[in-house]
Amino acid sequence: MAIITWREALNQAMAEEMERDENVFIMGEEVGVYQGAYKVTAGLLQRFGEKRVIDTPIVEASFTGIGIGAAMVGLRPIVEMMTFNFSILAMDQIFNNAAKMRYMSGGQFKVPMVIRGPNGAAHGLAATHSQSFESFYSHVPGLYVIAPSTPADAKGLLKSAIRDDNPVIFLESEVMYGQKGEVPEEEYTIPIGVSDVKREGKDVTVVTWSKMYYIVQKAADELKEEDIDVEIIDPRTIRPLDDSKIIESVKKTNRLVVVEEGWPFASVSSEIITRVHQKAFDYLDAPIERVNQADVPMPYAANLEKASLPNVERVKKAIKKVLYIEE
Amino acid sequence: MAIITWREALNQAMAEEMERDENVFIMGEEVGVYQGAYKVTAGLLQRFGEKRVIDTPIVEASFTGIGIGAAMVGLRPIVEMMTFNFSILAMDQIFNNAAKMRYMSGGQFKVPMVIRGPNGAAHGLAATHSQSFESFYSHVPGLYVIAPSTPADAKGLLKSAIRDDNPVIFLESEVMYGQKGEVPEEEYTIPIGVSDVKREGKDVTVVTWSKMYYIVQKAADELKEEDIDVEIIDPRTIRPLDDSKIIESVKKTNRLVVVEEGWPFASVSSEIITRVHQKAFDYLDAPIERVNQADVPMPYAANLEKASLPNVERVKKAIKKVLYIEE
Amino acid sequence: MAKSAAPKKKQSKANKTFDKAIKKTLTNQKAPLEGLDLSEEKLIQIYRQMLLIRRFEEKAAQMYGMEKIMGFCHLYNGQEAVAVGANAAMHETDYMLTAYRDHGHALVKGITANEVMAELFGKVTGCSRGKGGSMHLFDAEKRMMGGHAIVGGHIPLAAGFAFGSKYKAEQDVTVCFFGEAAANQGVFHETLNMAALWKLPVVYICENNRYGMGTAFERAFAVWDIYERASAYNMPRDVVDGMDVLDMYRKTKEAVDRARYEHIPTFLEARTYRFRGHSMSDPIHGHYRTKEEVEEMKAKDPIINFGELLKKENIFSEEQMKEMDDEIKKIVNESIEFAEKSEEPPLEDLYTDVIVE
Amino acid sequence: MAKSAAPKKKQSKANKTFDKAIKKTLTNQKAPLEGLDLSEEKLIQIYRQMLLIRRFEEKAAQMYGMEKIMGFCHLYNGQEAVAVGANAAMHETDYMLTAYRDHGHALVKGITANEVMAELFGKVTGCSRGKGGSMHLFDAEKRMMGGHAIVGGHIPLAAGFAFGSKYKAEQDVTVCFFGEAAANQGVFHETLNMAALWKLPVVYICENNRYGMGTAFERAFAVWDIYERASAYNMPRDVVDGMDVLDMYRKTKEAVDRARYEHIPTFLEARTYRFRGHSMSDPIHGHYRTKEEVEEMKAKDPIINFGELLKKENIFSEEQMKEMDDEIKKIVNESIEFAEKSEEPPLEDLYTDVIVE
Ligand SMILES: Cc1ncc(C[n+]2csc(CCOP(=O)(O)OP(=O)(O)O)c2C)c(N)n1
Ligand SMILES: Cc1ncc(C[n+]2csc(CCOP(=O)(O)OP(=O)(O)O)c2C)c(N)n1
Ligand SMILES: [Mg+2]
Ligand SMILES: [Mg+2]
Repeated sequence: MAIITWREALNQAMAEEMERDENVFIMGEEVGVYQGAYKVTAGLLQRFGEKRVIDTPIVEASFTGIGIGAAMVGLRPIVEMMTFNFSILAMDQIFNNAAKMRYMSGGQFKVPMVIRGPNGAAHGLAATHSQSFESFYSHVPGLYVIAPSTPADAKGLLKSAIRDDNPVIFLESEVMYGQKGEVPEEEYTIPIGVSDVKREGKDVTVVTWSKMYYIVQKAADELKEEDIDVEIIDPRTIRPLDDSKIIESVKKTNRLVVVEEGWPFASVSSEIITRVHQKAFDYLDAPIERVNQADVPMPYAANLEKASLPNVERVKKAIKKVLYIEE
Repeated sequence: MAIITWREALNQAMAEEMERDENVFIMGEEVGVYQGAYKVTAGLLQRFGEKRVIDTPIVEASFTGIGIGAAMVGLRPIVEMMTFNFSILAMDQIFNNAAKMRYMSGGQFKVPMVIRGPNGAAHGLAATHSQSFESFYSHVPGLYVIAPSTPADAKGLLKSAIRDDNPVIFLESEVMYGQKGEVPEEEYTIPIGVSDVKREGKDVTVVTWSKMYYIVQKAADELKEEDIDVEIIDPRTIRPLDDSKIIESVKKTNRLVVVEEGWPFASVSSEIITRVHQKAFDYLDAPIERVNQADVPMPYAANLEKASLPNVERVKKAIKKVLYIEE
Repeated sequence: MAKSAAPKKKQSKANKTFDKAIKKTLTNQKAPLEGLDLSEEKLIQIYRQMLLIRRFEEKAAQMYGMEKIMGFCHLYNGQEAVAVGANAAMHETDYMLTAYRDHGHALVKGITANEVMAELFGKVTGCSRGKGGSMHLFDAEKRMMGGHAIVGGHIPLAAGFAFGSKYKAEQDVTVCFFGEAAANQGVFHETLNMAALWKLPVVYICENNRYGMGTAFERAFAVWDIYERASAYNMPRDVVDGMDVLDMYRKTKEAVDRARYEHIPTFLEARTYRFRGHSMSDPIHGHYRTKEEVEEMKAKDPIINFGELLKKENIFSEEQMKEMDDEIKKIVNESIEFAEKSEEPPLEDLYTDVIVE
Repeated sequence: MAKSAAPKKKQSKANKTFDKAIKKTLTNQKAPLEGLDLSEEKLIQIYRQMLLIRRFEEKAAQMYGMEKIMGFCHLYNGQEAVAVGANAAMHETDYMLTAYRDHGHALVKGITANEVMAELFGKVTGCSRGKGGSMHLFDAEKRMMGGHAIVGGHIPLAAGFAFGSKYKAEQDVTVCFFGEAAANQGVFHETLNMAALWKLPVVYICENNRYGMGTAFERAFAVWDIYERASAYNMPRDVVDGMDVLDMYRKTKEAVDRARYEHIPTFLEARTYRFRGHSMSDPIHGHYRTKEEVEEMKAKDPIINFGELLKKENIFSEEQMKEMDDEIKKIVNESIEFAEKSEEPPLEDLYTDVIVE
């Protein structure tokens, strides 16, 4: 296995799929000449040329729509959102044209397309630039939503997403791009919609994804020293949500904490809690806890931003709460 | 008490508030000359003139942003969305400029503004025109989301919304506009963020809002004949969600069903279930059930549309399920 | 206190602008067929297509009244020359898409009356299997790419199809229709710039029927010659008499050729008129336009006028027309029967077509 | 196989377009102060404001390097004449707003260096109480209406402020700045049409610094004379030398007066240049522009050139300039001290200002 960064893993996934299928192309702001705002597309313009690595004006609605149209006539666009904060301008295109097109046309069209880019907060970007979008996108039938945590998952899932015939929202993170991990040298894919037990444990289950995964791992490491044994389930795909391993785990540990970067109200954590409540009702020994971003727009000041986001302390506290451990 | 329609109740609320405060004005597509796409603003142009009842081009992003700007400098706009389906084009304005403005500016600005119009499905409008938006809007801190069920609540809450200093999303429904109900003759308002026990009962609690309320009432009437006594709680305001009466009711009935018009995933029903699970964990005798729109885009065909939406049968079934009544 | 709702003066000025450009555009008034590369057969087909649309829409109106058709239903009466004239200039493999006022476009692109009517009835035999309805008519094989109900929302899709054609080095052109009100939406602007910048083989046809619902264009546009908007994108542009099917054909042909062979997009503004209300729930005159205006425009009926021309030129006789009309009425009546008899979609269909498994 | 990334030919053609309009715009080259209604005092103030911005930004860059400032930090070096010249034409009660490259605008609109620096440091004494940061600078009292970080998203807000002024019959004008790349966003189009249609007292100033991040304007625009876009809305328009503070003043004054007294909006394109990278994480040259180009433009430094003029006209001496520079450096250094010493927002602030209770 090679040890590479998230950024490299994504770059490899795209390059391999572009090599494999000439209908795959990349479009977005600064993906070409500039080599990507976060360098995720570095080298691709040089390798695949201007026909397939396309810089766009700053018009998220329009270039997303163009991608959808291109997908409807047989191409496989990868549309990069410089960050998902800007995808808010493309929501009509994503919901009405990408997600609903197949249904409205009675199954005549498919929209094989990936919309990818960083999601959620980085550091010091404040309210307009720090929003988490998985709750919005996973609310809408017709979309797939993928939010991996490790470079290996990212690569395997991005390759699957590019090959998939559905519109896929693929969520990354600025602060994860430099994160390293083991990635197989040989060609592989990871199926969409299969969750993963990232750490086995017997005392409590924690469900988390994307960059919160690293916080939860840290919390689990620390709790290990206190003899608390945490099981971590990473759904990897938010929609469709494979809750089978979550339910199985809760049936074993009888306790659950959900850790989500975004706001709590009507969120992915609400959905997971609802499902576990319904499907493992008799197995829960404590109310499920969740750790989310504070229910406020993201502040700029470093101390407030830090207080706003889930962190190791808050995760540990929630875990202890479901274990009824007083401190 | 007068018996008037929802449409008249809204019209009265706006006219009274425009009379009361000359900074209140209405803006939107077809609100003036055409008298409103659904005639909710009928007569207002004639009464208040072109300065205060303003027809716009079909540019949801821009006129919503203009409304926000006007609100920031002291006016009180009522922005009508012909239907909330079109508000998807204004989401950047609503989230970034309306919801976050106060926070980002450290409390220097307020955005006293109402964005109102029909939400959810009418009849035969298919996928692009039948979406429920409360799950999106209530996810975002900085917004209020109101979704009343009766004409009296609609009038009292719309008046409060217009006087409130926060941006308010006010959700109505084409199919409710003709719905009649008793409305006080004298001036009144209803506070934002206070839920209402719409029907007392002892066997099971149902939480519902907006037009699903009528379906739940019907189901409750029918179940009465089977000696099942349903308590109905209408939160009226989705955000902030006053869950106190819901919790209280569940502590009494020990059973809960949530009926929501929109899709289930990461929705308002997920949120309500999460909260009740957490706050009334020891009181629940059965897993909470929910009834939502089928998790698919809205189909056109009448039979499919009907099968897609919550209906009396599905509500009764869910109620019986939490009561462990087999049929 | 309240000012009058209808700004009369402005309107009459706007009407003049509207008419002037149309007059300017009518080139061969005296010999309209001169220099046209259309066979008599093709001319008759064009007449037939317009008539089919008219008769279809009349029937649809009736069926809506009988509650066989649900939801919104936007009729094309009066605007037939736009879609038919443009289509005559297109190849069969070219892509077409439009907004929610789409029955005419669907029919001229080759979807049968049966399939369109069945869709309006919400039957599984409809062109969108009963899932789309009036506003969302599709036929992937015929390259009828919709039927789109969010005003302006399909404009980028059109550029996407054109992008696809160019990427794959296929010579298909995309022709995208939309109402004049859509030209105010942001994606119009974003996309026209991109289409020009990237030299996409697409033709945008703005059907200016003077009203977006109840809003006269002069109350929504700071510049009334909408086709001039394309100057902001350095895109060839023209105004077309949308009541004259031959003018539509001519100008679209130029544009389609330019797109196909030179990858230059074009923006056409077709000045036309809708004879009916905005949708079936909107009265024909309403508060926003006068009966006189409607009558005046009805005198420019594109079907009657083109029929007169064919008669004058001895291409098609009164009698033949009558025969054709009977035949078309039969087709339309049969479409009702077909739609009536067709099955509703099976209930399992509720859950299919959400994703590709 | 891969084509060259930088389309050289196109760029040199675009550069010519860029320069030509600037040359055209420089009217009184020989006697730049002739006919100007600016007192010597005011001229010196203008110089001072530009210098303050320059020194402030230099310090901000340094502080960013020291990680005192977080997130994105977009500097205004090179573009000072745009905000300063425009502001000189505004009343104090006029509204100003811009995008995320907003330090200069905030300073010239009267927010103190202390408050801006404290905001960049995320301190409670900052102009947005530490909650907004570099991209979201506000001062309601000074009518500095932001600091907006979604490209183009503030353009409708500006029309809203202007709408408010007109509604309340107040004579305030709104001046809204944005980068040239924002002129491609949909809301630009939607709003300019509305502003013209409704005759709103607003002036839009597009700061064309040739690049939107790494994208040269000629790679994003089908028409390179961006100011001509306003013709699609029948809006008065002009191109301004954004490196010449007096040209900025003159043209903005005309526009502001027209807005204030006639309710006619204007669109100005100021041709300017940013001397630094797009944001602090972007190198000065990068892959997308050449060192030569940057050097060439630096020769047009708006502060140096205006300083030369003041010297030549005997308004301000070399010595006075030096003195002023020292004073400004002191102010900026003090702002660092102020920001350093200020408190972080109390943790309770996390939950305040979400809604009005
Ligand atoms: C984004 C959006 N806003 C509003 C509507 C509601 N609506 C449907 S049609 C229409 C008028 C459109 O007029 P125009 O584009 O001129 O087309 P026409 O109906 O005249 O063919 C409106 C406002 C919509 N469908 N989509
Ligand atoms: C809607 C949106 N898309 C993308 C971005 C990311 N972004 C920030 S600045 C910028 C370039 C803008 O260029 P321009 O408008 O010319 O302003 P300049 O930076 O040159 O002052 C981009 C792409 C954003 N903030 N908002
Ligand atoms: Mg129209
Ligand atoms: Mg720029």
